[in-house]
Amino acid sequence: MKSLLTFPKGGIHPPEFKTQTQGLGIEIMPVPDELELILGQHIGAPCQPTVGKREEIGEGALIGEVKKGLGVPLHAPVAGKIKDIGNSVHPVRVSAPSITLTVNREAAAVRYERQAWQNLDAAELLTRVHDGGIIGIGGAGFPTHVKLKPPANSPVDTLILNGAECEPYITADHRAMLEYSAEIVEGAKIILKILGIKECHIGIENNKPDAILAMTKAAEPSSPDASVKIRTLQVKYPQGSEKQLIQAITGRKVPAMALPSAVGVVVQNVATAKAIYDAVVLRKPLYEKVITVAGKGIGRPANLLVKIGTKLKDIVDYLGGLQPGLSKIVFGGPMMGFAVSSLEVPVTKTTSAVLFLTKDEIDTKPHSQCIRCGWCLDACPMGLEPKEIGLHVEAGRSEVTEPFGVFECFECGSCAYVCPAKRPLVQFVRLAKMKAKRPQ
Amino acid sequence: MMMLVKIRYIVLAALFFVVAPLAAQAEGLIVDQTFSGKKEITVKLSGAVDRKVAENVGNYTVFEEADPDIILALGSATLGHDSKSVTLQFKAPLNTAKTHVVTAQGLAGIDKTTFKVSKSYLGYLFGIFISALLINNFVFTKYLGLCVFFGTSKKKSTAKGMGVVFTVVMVVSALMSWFFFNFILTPFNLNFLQIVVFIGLVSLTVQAVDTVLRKVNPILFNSFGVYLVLVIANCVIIAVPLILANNNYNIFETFMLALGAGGGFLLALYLMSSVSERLQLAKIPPTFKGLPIAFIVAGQFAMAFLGFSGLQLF
Amino acid sequence: MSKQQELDDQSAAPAGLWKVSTSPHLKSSESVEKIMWTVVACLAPPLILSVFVFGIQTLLITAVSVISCVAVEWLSQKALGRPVTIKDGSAVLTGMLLAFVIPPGVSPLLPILAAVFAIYIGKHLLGGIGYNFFNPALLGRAFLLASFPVAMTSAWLPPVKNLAIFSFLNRSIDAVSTATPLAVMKEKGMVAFTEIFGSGTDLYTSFFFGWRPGCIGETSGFLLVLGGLYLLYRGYITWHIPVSLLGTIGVLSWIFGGQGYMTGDPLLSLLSGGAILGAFYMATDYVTSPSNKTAKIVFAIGIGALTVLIRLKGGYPEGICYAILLMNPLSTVLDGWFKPKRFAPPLGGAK
Amino acid sequence: MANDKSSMQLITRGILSENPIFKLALSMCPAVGISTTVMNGFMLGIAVLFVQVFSSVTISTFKNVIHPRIRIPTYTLTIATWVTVIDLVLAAYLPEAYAKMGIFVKLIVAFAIITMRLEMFACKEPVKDSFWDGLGMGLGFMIGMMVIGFVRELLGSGAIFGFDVLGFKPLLFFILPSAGFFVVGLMMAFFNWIEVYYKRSKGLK
Amino acid sequence: MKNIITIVIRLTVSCLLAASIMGLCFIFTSNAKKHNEHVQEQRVIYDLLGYKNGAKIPDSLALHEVYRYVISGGDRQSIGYLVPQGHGKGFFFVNIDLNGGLLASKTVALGDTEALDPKTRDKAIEQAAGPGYTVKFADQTIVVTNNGKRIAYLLGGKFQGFKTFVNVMLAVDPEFTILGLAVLEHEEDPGLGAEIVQDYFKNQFKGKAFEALKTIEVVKAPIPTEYLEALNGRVSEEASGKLREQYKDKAIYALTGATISSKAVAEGVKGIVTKFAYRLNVLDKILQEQQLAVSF
Repeated sequence: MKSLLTFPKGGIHPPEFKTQTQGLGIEIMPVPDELELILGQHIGAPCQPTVGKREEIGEGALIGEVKKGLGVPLHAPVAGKIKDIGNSVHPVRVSAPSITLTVNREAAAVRYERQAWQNLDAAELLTRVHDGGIIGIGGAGFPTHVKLKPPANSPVDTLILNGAECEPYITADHRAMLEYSAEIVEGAKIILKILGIKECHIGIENNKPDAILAMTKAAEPSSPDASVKIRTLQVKYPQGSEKQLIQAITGRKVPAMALPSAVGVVVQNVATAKAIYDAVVLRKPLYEKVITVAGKGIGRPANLLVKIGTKLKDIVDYLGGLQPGLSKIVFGGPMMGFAVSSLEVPVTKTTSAVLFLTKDEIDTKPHSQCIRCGWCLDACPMGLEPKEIGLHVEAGRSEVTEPFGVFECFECGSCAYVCPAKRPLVQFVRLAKMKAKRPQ
Repeated sequence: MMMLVKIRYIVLAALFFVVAPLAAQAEGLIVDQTFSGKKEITVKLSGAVDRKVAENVGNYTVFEEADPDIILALGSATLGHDSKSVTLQFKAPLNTAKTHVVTAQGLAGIDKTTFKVSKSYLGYLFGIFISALLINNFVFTKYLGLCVFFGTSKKKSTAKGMGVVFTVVMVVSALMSWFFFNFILTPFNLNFLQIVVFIGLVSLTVQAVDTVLRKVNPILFNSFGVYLVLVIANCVIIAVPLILANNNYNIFETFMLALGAGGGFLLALYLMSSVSERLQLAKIPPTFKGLPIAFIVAGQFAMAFLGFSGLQLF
Repeated sequence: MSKQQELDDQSAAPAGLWKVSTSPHLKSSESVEKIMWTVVACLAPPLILSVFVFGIQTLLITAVSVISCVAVEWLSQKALGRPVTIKDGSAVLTGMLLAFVIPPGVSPLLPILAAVFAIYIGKHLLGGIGYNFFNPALLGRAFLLASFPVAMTSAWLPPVKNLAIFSFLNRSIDAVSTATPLAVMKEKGMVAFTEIFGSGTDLYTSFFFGWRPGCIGETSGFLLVLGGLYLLYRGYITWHIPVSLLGTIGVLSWIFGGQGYMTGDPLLSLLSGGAILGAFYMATDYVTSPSNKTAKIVFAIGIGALTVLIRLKGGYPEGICYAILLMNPLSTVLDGWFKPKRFAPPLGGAK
Repeated sequence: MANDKSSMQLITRGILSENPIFKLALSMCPAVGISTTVMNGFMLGIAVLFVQVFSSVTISTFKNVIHPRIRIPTYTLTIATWVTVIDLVLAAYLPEAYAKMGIFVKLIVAFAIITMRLEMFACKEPVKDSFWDGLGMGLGFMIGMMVIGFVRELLGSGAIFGFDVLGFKPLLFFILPSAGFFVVGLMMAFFNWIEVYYKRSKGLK
Repeated sequence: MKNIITIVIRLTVSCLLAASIMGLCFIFTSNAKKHNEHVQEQRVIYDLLGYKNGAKIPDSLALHEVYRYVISGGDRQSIGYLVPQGHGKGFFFVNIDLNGGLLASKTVALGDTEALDPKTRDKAIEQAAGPGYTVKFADQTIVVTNNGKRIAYLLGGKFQGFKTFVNVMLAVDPEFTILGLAVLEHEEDPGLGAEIVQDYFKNQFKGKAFEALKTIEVVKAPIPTEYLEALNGRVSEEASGKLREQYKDKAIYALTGATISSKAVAEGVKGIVTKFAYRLNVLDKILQEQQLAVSF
């Protein structure tokens, strides 16, 4: 038996909590009366609205675009009327510019037809990706068309699709791989064509055997031009982090402060591949996505296909309301997601899950002083020294934390997870990143 | 990098002083002679000898060098299996701190072979070094040089620079002081001028190191020059000549003492600096901030160094 | 409570009710308290055994030591205006360890003084848990050894006979005191040692199971090893320190411990002088040992070498206490020398 | 500036606000090393007082003829001379006390406090003020040493000035050298605390 | 240039000034120093002889210093003694070979105070030993007489303690029974080995006869209370004498926690006395044979 792929250093094994939703099929959530579309959903410059107040628009219509700088356009998820262009509650930033859309329930749903893409050239495909408003919807929100145009000095030879989904609770990608296997594989092939390369690996953690099976079938390994390979990964957090995934699959190490393209690799989430398929083959822009709603704090956990801009309160209403004992609402996974304080927050392109965690699911103990057990050193997949960063930040000496590797930290939270003193190490790192001087 | 070169020279110099007396050992019938136990002397010979002669107790006389009239009572003499080593067993425990003189008659046909048995001189020298470095560490057990110790032990780099400069100045000034003490002060009965002469020599050394460094290696000077000023007004450096004058050390012993003292100072500074880097992160009660806490930490170090007390290496 | 009710009746949930903190929201079930109390629990069996070996006196000394440590911790934290954390068990652990390294026959006043020194001066003045440089229990012992050299080197009790565990109470210690095996060996030599403690397998088994004079912590090697193995199993300590420490002591004692080279008795050196307690419970103290694995090995080798040096050439028969104290401040230095290996150096090579 | 300072002020400054041991933290070596008894502290205090006063007066007297370029060597020479004198005197007349103080009498030559007073005060001020300043600093040092010696002797050997007051030795630890660090550290903190407390109570008024 | 000259001149002047101050001080104090050291030594001696705290010292009491030298030259070694002839009468130099046979005896004209100075004394011995021989001072013994009758010997000695050397002075009577022990210098641990200076340890040696001393042992046991009281001088002279008699053949009780130091002292004392007894025997025989009129 072949030993499973993984990265060698660090990592943790948090409980998975996936049973709640992993058996539930993707459920299409009815469109609520009102959507709140945040203009800056991606990394880069936020969109400028291209529509006016009280304007009537159709489903998939362009409502915002980026004229200057890095970014992708924003589309209307449904037909409706622009109610307002103002500010909305934002999950991370407290508030952000947004467009409020009142749904027009009379309008007929748009039907998308499959179009041949094999004859198009890479540039055209790339334009379609851009026009579809595709960003890395695994969580980072980096505009995909930029990622698919790697710098000339570092040629890319491998594409990796990330189906690891190592965060506890989340099963959205798992379900997507089961239900959209063919689309994902086709999306991968589109990306391969854009990049002009032949090799694609889809990494999936061992705890999703059905997804591995489905994807392997879709990849048609027996066909002569099989370029997409399914790789089974060991269950370990943070397996889904770019650098760790690349090391697990290719054995290459992405240098500190560098992008995967430095070692000739492009990484995309499986959900992004599906979105690329939609944008290129169906010419359907990215305006809806699969999210996992789980936790003991919600009436009915589910994998939902929701429109971008759906507010949390609508989801809560749809899924049976909040449950007693709810203590924390987390956007994203429990390891790297962020807690929100309001149900007014809308779903964005990068939302992969909304977790309603009760008291017994999270740790609410106050933190104590560092006892230098060094467990965080063992847990850190990057080989950093979280304890030193924490101690320095606590002493008000954030400026000198660079030697301990603050800027290499991608905030996976492994250190804080294992810390017996329950120290908020990730928060310390974030503080340090603000104060310390970045090397060049 | 420069410091590495310097350290290498120091090590080479130390090696020279250690090896030189070794090479001076005479060759002959007796290859090696040591105290092998509390009541035992073992002699290794270059060739096989007659068992009958070698095992006759009457053929040996052994006494302490200072007491030639007191012959020590021998219990037995045993020749090893290869006939090349003799073990002398005594009736009473020997005072291994003293040099013993052994005279053997008729061994290997030689009428009379006389040799001295003492604890290895190298070991003794090394003992002085270790003593000054650890057992009687100048900072933690002799409480010297505290001002500089507390002043410059905040950063590791400073501590290292300071320690190295100290060691160099200490060795040079100690050797010079030894020379002055033995060839000028003692013969002319001017011992009461000790203090003036020693402090003058220290200042001179500092000035010389300053000038030489400035010319020869400006880079090194830039990194270490600042510490030179601090060296003069420091008791640790003047203490070394005073101690050697007190104990009548010879030049090798002086060198070892100075090297050990300097090394010990470097060690103490380095330890303290690494600790105080950590201390700066701690929440110290406000009244203890700064020197008081440094003193308490130094006290804890001194307690740990009590572990070395009574250590006798050779 | 009110939060709960509001959630219950499903009214519009106002903002700010839920905990908002940074990721990760999931944390492991380990905690400082759990670790400390587990170690304390591992130390309980040897303590219970010691009652049968030396009498009820040991329990008394341990109780005094633990209570005074906790009390001093409470007082220091109150006095310094810090949150009181006596529940986390670290003071209890210090008290236990302190009692384990002092002779069982000393006056109960001694552990109280040591507690003040160890907890207040050794720990809280330096910033509390996590900021001390020296193992507080050993610092307390060093303080006692310096202050009461006679009591600390002579108040050893011989094992009691016929389970007469109350026999040493109300008796002057002078009348019953004896010497530890290593002290006998150091002062009188191997012959006297064999005379008193026997030799061969009998010797090893009686040492391993605790039937000989010594401090509580050094008598029962067996139970201490068991506790240590449990800590290893739980992942609270790693093998690096105990294995390399005991290995170093064994090897060096074998090479230098006897009359000639390579004739020492490694097993005896490990079973006596608190080597096991030091290796599993003292040297592995998180705060005062390095965090990095390589650094841990170097640290432990250093302790082992110093222990053998002090035992054979130094002024104390046991040695491991001072060896650990001497290496403790070096853990910071070692952590600086042996940094964890980074995932990958930045482009253009390592800095 | 110093003209309006009375002799009393100069003395009290040395003893209290600029105490060489607790406030300026200079010349700590003997404070840790030999402060095991009040007597030792007193003896070394006397020696330092002597050297300080005589050096201050000497330098102040000759301040106009000392060439600024050889200022420091002159100070060193002056101090070394007076240290030699006190060293010889103590060795001759008080051999027992001298033996206890060991090398530290000779080491007065390297005390930063003396050089500092010469550089900062004696080389600028009139002879009379320098005398009082030296006296104050010397007394401050002596009192500091004696206070530390008092604590250590009382706790370490249960005696004061060699007279057994407690009848037993409470904590032998305190006559051990390493305790010197603790006592000095704790006392510094204690004086800091008094200062803070004093300032606070004043502020409240 | 002018600057330099002024600096040099002023520096020279100040150096000269400093040197003269120190020189003067040295001259004034050196004699006092010698005197005080001598007084100190005398005090230890009389303390050991039992004249404590300024008790009146009888005029008939006299101290005679005998110096021992190791003389080596060629392939021969011998022991040279400098024995006083009497107050102001100079010394005898007695050269004895290693087997106790006389090699030479000469008179050496050396003043009493001159003999105190090591350098002058060494020179005189060198002359007496003859050319080609090197001399090395070994030790010094004081013979105490009362009305011309020997009552005690004072022996100095240095031996290895637990840490460094222990320097002691011993008083023994003509039968080599120990009269007293004084610890002059030591570096033992405070509270442990340093207790060797305490009366309750030192006084245990008092009254130990030569024969008992030869096989002396150190035991690890608490000192019986009444003996302890006696050792500490808390009982009457009579009672303590009785106890001393009672314990005179017993072992030395070790200091608690400092067995090694205690043993070192016992062994050291034993070594000093046995060596001295042997040598005195040899010297006395020669003195008698040669009928040298020494002062004691």
